[in-house]
Amino acid sequence: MSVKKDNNWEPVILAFCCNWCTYTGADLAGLNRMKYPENVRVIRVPCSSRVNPQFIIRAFQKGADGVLVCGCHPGDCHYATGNYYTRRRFMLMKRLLEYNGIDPKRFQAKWISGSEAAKFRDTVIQVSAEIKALGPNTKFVGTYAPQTATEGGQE
Amino acid sequence: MILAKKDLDQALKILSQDAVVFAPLITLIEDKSQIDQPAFEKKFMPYHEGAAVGLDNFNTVKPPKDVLFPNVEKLYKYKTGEGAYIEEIVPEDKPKILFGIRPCDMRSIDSMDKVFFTKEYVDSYYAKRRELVTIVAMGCMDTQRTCFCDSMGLDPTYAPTADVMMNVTKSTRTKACPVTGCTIPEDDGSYILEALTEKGKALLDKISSLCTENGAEEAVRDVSCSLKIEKDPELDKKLSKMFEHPIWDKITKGCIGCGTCTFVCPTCYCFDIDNENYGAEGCKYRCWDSCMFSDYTRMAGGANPRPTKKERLRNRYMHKLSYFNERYGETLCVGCGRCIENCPAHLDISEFIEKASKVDAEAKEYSEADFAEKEVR
Amino acid sequence: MAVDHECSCNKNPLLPSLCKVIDVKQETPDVQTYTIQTLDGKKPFSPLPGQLAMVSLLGVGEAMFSITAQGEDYIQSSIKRTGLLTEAFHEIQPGQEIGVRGPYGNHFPIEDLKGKDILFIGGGIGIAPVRSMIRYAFEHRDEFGHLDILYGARSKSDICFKEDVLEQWPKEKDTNVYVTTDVPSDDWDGHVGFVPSYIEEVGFKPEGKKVVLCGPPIMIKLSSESLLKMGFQKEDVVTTLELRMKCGIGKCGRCNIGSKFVCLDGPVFTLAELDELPDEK
Amino acid sequence: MAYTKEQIQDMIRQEAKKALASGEVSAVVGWTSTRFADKTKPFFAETEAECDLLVWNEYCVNGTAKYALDDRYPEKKLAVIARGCDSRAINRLIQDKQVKRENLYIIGVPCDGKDNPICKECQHKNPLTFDVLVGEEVEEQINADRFAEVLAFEKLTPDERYDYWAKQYDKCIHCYACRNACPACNCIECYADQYRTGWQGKAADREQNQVYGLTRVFHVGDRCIECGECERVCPMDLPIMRQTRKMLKDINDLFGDYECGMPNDSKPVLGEYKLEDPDEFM
Repeated sequence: MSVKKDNNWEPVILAFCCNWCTYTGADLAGLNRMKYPENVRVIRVPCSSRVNPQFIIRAFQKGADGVLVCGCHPGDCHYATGNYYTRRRFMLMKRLLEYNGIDPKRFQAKWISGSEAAKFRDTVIQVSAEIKALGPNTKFVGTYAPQTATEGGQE
Repeated sequence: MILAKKDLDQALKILSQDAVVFAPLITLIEDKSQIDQPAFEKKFMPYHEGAAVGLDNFNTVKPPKDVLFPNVEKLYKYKTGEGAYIEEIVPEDKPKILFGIRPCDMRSIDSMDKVFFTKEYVDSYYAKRRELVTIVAMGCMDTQRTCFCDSMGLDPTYAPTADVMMNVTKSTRTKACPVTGCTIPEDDGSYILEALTEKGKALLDKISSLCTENGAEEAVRDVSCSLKIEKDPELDKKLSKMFEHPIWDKITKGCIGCGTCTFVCPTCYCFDIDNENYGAEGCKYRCWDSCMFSDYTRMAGGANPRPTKKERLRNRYMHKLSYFNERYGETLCVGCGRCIENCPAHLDISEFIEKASKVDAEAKEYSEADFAEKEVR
Repeated sequence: MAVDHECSCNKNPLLPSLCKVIDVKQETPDVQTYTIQTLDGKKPFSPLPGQLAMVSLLGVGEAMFSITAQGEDYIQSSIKRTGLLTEAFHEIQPGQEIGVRGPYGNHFPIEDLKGKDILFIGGGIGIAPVRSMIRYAFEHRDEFGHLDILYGARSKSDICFKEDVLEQWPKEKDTNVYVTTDVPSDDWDGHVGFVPSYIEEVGFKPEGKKVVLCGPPIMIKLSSESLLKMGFQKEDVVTTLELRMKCGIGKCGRCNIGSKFVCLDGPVFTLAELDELPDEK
Repeated sequence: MAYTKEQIQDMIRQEAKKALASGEVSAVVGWTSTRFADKTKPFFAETEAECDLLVWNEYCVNGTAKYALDDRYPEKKLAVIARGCDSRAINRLIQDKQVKRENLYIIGVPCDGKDNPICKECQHKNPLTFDVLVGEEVEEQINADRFAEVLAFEKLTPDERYDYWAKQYDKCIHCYACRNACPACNCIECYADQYRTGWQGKAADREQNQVYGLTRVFHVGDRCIECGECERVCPMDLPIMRQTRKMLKDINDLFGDYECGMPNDSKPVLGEYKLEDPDEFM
């Protein structure tokens, strides 16, 4: 991963996708041979409410430039109510991250159903473009990466 | 040698040229929202030009031990699977100077030396750092209300194991700083420096151009701690018979089981070893650990020899006041008072020492009411 | 700096050397034995019976295990699946790299045991450290007197080192092997019952006999009581302890019982020595 | 006429003795003096003589409610001397199903503010739940603005905010005092104590402290009773309430007026939902 912001720099975007909607939607996008930026890394989760807010902080620490959480539309949750909890949770998390200095564009959530392949594509294109414009993430960056691991402790 | 107070910055600047000088620096914690009063923090940090060095008044909250025994210390890098390797991470070999630590903190470094250098194994990470450090100890001019080092057998104005001993000279008078309220020198008094080791001599040679030879100046040595406690000189032996004593039930009740006392303690040296992974690669690090945490002794499968805060606090106090004596021949509590000042539940090890000194070791019952008349400061 | 360097070597005691697992053997449903060698096919180190090795699964963690056996070019450790790390260990395939450092701790008092009759008592996975001493005794058979081995497991399938316990050891010269299981099963025609009561049942004679004992804490406690009742002296019963350990070199602090560190001053203690320590086992 | 401190202290002692004499109570948790005049410490009075060591003054700052968790299956009741915040903490523990109301005997004491900056923003000085009330109720502060700090901080630029928090988390020494003092942190086993590589690293560096700090804030944010214990106990003086109050403020803005630790069985905000909640993820 490049640290300098140059024209060749591509962001790393982590997308947590609900198994029942968005993951299927992303699959459909693939089947339809839709093109979208390859810098999104999809992690399949059983439900968008599986995503622990801690995952997002960890993602930034381990090198993600943006995080996307995608789930079913409210009312469509495979487990009936999971995404209602997600909605409350990430509305607060988004604001808390912003309060801690993270650009709100770096953490986004979207409802994308299994049939909305085009929405998935458009979301990824949009998020990717937005984060590319922001440049590499410099906040919440971890210090344990082996390439940077030197003596610990004192600054 | 005599160093005028006004030349202290110059001396630190010279010393910083070929070493990292850790001194108790006072920094302002910026809060641009200006909601709170500006907060000051005193901490051992690398000296830089223009830094405010706070040698007098209160001691730092965090002890200087992390210069020798960092809070987080990376031990080695590794990779698993294809091309697996283990590669040691060696501490940087830049010389360091630990400037202005108090005699209590110096004694705690002696204790850590005993732990990390003796008993069959030498801890190479600690050893490497220790060899590169020259210590300038600073005799206390005044003491805080929680200081009780002289009751633990220390001299607040003299640290015999330091490389250089530094004291203020008697003429120094102080006044209150108009900004912070801290005590600051009223006139340009001076420091009297004495090299106690070869390392110390080499250090003083570097700043000799700033110093003058000792004249009639005398070091301030008549400082004594404000907190005097009555300690049984044989407390370590008494405590070793008090493992099942009811006092433990009572005094541990208020404890909330956090690790504050262990992390602010200059002599607590226990550590944990953990790893952090990045894919197949990662690094192993060690970090301070606290015997007050439940996972400190919990074994795989869940069994824990110290299941509640009673056992944990008992182990901590016993370690400080009895076990360490048995193993290394000295008490591990140096009387710096940091845990007393910072304990969230306001537990007080000095109070425990006094009570344990007074109680009957064989007693089957214990009541706080027996110690009802309390000295209020 | 006034420090006495007792150790003359400059080695970093916290740095493991990279070794590989050359063989994995399923002893029981939840115990596996790993045969460990350095990458160039040598023995990582030569431990004395009862000593420990710090084995690390890179990226997961490290823990202290007793060394159950050693050969010309390998050491062996048996690991029971109990927690996170040991679960990961059970996923190991032969050829995997692991980190090993050691040997740590004291060892069984070989000099004391020489020339005497020895009663080995093991319970469950507790036979692992005892086995290192049993193997030592067999390798130096002439230096020891009569050997008794009493081993208890939960059921027949939970018997560790089945080949040794059930076939090999009973054939050795001047050796009696007693095996018991906690619960009866169809394929088990041996003794059924707990170890402490079996000790009393067999009625070992304390004269001229030393005992090497290891097992789960409650078994150690009850077996010691049985042994003392039968006339054994506390000085003659040695046991080996296990606590959570991190550094293995007596620095990190957690494995203390009183002023003693199990990783450095132990793991082998006689009952008499344990009596001197606070009751925190 | 209002009672004096000394009178209230006497009444507390009497109530404590009465509670112990009833035989239903094993101990009374309150405060006792230390060798420093401006410090008191939490204290378990177990005998009549020890009841006379209980004190009541402006330095009784420690929360008493959390000690109810020391013994989750007690044989006898635990008597707790509770100020307004302590009573909310007890409600918190009851709502989180950590203690049973019938295992507690609550001696409520209206509190006129202690030597603790958080008391300036206190919304409930009078105990909300109690078995017996000592003294008389005090007037509540109506104009206390608990979100002023958050509002001011929000005005900073993102970089300033990040730098501020990064510096704060650099200071953190990972002692978990905030967790252990917090009545909302009542998990039987904290995730941070469950050792698992990649969860909560034990190292006290910025990376692990950010994870710990934010995870904790998020976990307690919707259940915070605003007692300020986290901030008071922090040996490194981290402004922890500034984070937690941000969450509370957002909850108030998004999901309606909300306060925790009230004597009802309302669920925490993140533990329930409404179909008509605002949605910005369409």
